[in-house]
Amino acid sequence: MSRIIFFLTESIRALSRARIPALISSITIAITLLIFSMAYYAYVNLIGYSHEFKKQYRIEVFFNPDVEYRQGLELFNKILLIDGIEQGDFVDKEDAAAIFKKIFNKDVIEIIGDNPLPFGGRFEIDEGFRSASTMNSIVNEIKVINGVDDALFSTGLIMRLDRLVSNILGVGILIGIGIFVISIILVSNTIRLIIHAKQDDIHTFTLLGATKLFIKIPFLLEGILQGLIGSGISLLILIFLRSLLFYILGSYRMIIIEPVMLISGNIVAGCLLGLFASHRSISKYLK
Amino acid sequence: MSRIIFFLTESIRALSRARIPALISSITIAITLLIFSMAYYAYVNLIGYSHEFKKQYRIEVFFNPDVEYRQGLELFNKILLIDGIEQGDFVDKEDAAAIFKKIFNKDVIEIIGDNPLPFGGRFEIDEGFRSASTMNSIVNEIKVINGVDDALFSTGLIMRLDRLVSNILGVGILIGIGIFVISIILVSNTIRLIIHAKQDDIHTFTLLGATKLFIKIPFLLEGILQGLIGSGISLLILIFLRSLLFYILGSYRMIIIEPVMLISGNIVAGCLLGLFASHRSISKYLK
Amino acid sequence: MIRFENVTARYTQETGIFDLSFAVAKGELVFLMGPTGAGKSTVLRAIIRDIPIEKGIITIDKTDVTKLKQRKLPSYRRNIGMIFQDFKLIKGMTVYENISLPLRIVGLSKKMIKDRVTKVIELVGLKGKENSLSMRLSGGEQQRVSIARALVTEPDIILADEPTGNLDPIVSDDIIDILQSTADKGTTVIMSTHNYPLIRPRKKRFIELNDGRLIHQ
Amino acid sequence: MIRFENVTARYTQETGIFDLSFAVAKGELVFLMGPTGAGKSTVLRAIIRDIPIEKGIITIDKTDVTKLKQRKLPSYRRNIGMIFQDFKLIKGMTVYENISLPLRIVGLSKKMIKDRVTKVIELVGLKGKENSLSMRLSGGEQQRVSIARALVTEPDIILADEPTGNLDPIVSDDIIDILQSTADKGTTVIMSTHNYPLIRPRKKRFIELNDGRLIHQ
Ligand SMILES: Nc1ncnc2c1ncn2[C@@H]1O[C@H](COP(=O)(O)OP(=O)(O)OP(=O)(O)O)[C@@H](O)[C@H]1O
Ligand SMILES: Nc1ncnc2c1ncn2[C@@H]1O[C@H](COP(=O)(O)OP(=O)(O)OP(=O)(O)O)[C@@H](O)[C@H]1O
Ligand SMILES: [Mg+2]
Ligand SMILES: [Mg+2]
Repeated sequence: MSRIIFFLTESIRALSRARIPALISSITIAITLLIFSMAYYAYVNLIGYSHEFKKQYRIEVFFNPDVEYRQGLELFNKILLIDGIEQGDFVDKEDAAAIFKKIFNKDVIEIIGDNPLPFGGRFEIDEGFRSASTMNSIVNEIKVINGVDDALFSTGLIMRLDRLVSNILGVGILIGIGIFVISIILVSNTIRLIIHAKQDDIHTFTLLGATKLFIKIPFLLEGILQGLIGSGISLLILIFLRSLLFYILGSYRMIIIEPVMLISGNIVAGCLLGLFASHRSISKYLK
Repeated sequence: MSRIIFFLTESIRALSRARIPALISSITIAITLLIFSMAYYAYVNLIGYSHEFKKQYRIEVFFNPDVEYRQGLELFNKILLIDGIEQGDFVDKEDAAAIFKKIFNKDVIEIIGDNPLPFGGRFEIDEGFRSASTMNSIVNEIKVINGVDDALFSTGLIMRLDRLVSNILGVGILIGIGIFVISIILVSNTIRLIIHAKQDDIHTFTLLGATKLFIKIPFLLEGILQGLIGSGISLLILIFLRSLLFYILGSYRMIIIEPVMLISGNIVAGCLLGLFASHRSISKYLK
Repeated sequence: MIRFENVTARYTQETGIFDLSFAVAKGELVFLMGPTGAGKSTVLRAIIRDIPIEKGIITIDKTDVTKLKQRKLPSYRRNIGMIFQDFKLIKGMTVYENISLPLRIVGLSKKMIKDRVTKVIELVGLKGKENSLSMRLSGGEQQRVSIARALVTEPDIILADEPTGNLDPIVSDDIIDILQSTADKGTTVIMSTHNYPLIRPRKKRFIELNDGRLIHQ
Repeated sequence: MIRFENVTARYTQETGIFDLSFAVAKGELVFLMGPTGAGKSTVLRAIIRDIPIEKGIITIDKTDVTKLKQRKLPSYRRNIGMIFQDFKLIKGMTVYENISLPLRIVGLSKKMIKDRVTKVIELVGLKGKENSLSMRLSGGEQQRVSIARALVTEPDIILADEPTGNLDPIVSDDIIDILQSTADKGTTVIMSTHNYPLIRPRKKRFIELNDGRLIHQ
């Protein structure tokens, strides 16, 4: 116990004496954590954004032309109960005519004197069901309902969105791994340089009979402390960026990561980074 | 001249003697350049992607119902000549009926016995004109043409795309600046650590009567050399990543940055980074 | 007891020590003499296993230390107190911390460390400098710290490499007195030096080297 | 000529040099004596402007060097050859590179550098070691490199801080002979040392310090 306290006070003292190297490696860790946090934040928001974009996933349903208003409503409610349907709009003859007008710029009643368009519905899809394959099975389910003439969704758009989202997710994971590897390399390099400058001292320690563990522990503790300081710096910057973001994009809807999770994540990741990097580096000088 | 050669051989020798620090700072520069290049690559491709996406920018034109086939074709060709129109499809009565069928799932002729739908056209827009405002002015230009009943484009979608693209561009520029600042900090920090370890030597140099410039030059040259090595490493990795990308996404269309530009960009940026960072760092130890 | 048998340890083809054989008894104080570059430091570094030994055997008591496994080295070295020619102080540590380092490596209690360190600090005349950083000391003070660090563990062997180069003759003599008295208590001491006038009056055994070879013992 | 007038330079309240006044004539060789921590190195560091001077005036020839601007320091220091107590060699450079460094700082041609460096290398007895890295030298060899580096520029002033601590008496005497002969050619030399026996036979003027104060000149 007293040894642990000794090592701890020792490494705090070491840090305060070699302030520049300690600060530099803390900054490197802070930058790493910052990039981590922002990448994670961007990732979470991208997924959120893509979900929002997918809100336009819609199934259009046409009822048989002989389906009357009341029967149409019944069909509409029946479809609403199908798994995967989030909500829907009932499309009556007038709505259909309006759509016709919007597309062809002609009044269908003016042309034919009657409204030949059928009742129908427009349904939005639950988040979990927004992929081409699940929507296909929903459509098939709707089609077999008595009184339904046809159900359609725009496959092309959805396929494209699907592809885009999975591309982004894939690239995101790749980038994540890349950032992770690069972080470790950068932090290791920084700490390695610090230890490189101390190799004479390390040699002296071994000549005095110090075991590898005895030499390692202070460096590992220093690494952890630098990780702590680094996570502190990164959190300060993150808080600043967060307020900045709110200030600039005030009205914009952004998914904010829970503070508790962000703070604990940063601290844990910082300490692990510092520990791992200093372990890796010191081991190179203690063959 | 001989002094320059002297300094150069000197710094090459210094690098070869202090291999680990030199390698570490080269790696840091390499990572920086890698991130730069990839960010630039992603940026170029995103812009390309957004342009491709924007291909769906279309203006729908409806002619008066009394416009006959030949007159319709004339109108169509007239519109094609308008600035900003890239190409177009002529929509005849049959096409319009097909669209009607697709949307309402009903045969218009079956319903009315006649095809009341007008001729029209569907026009794609030149890249340079793909924004809500320019499209609006094109539409107005079309509308005044004799025989044109109406011209429409889906404002909402275009607005949304416009916003998305400009968001991506804005965020991209922010990220670019961020990467730039972080790169400089990281490379400076690494080189600063190396110089920090040499501060005793620097002090000795000053005691021997060396001017600041004399002390600086070798460090600057070393910085440039490290930049060169770093850009070499980053180019090797980029070439590897490029082949990997081709292998994975073979069929996919990707915008590849010109090799000459990539190579020269990396080398110049690497040297500048090394030079700037070593200048910044050495200046701190030569008050 | 320290015994060299035909020991060769080289830096380059012609520099190092060659085919050295000699012995130092337990509790003996022996001087290692010879001009610059003779190989005095190399002999001491060979004993502490700081350089690879190419040939020959170095026996301490009954163990052949050239065959010691890497992981046995720490405990072996803890029994040796070495005063390095270039001091090898930890720059960022104070005098107290530097001197207490070997004891902390052994794992002594804080109180015992304090007792012992205070004693040697007084012995080498560094009282009042305990809390100075070692890089803020004069040359002679640094050398004293190095001496104190070697004495503090009360080791079985003391290897003193030119321990008085930065000290004046009176202090140097005091230091040799200290080494002599530790030898009298059973510690084997090898001290390298060029300072013939300093050791001449002591009439001690000396081993003389030149160009890495033994020329007198 | 070097003249100190009531010079005070402190590290802490009680350490440093206090109210020192003395003068050394041009072409004179003077010894600076005193026990460890007396302030010998501090005096020499004050002359080369390596520490801030709190009070007093240091005049060299006719200029008050305590008032020299920062940007005048390089050319001022080029006229001083200092042998540092801790050598201050550039570890990563060879013997040749270390010794030629002051000449390269001055900007001499490659050929002239070679001539001069070869000469001093022979003078201090380092022939054959030209291409050794300075960290791969014995203590005495390192000290010789430091001496050679101070001599190579043929400066107006030589400040030798304990230049013989790692050399044997015969070589030490040779070094002092070299310093004496440079002094005879007009160079002002101040050499700090504790080695009374070494300098006693020379019957030279000496300045003695204790606790940072002059006690004899
Ligand atoms: N690390 C090294 N690498 C290569 N050669 C070395 C190294 N250390 C010492 N030498 C050479 O080995 C020889 C013996 O060196 P050593 O340090 O043993 O001499 P020494 O007797 O202690 O001299 P000194 O009295 O000057 O300290 C010298 O010629 C020296 O140049
Ligand atoms: N950088 C420093 N910071 C603080 N105190 C110092 C520093 N350098 C030296 N001192 C102290 O100043 C005093 C004089 O030191 P100085 O180096 O001048 O002694 P010296 O006469 O050269 O001794 P030695 O013969 O041991 O080299 C000593 O007490 C020393 O501890
Ligand atoms: Mg030696
Ligand atoms: Mg001194």
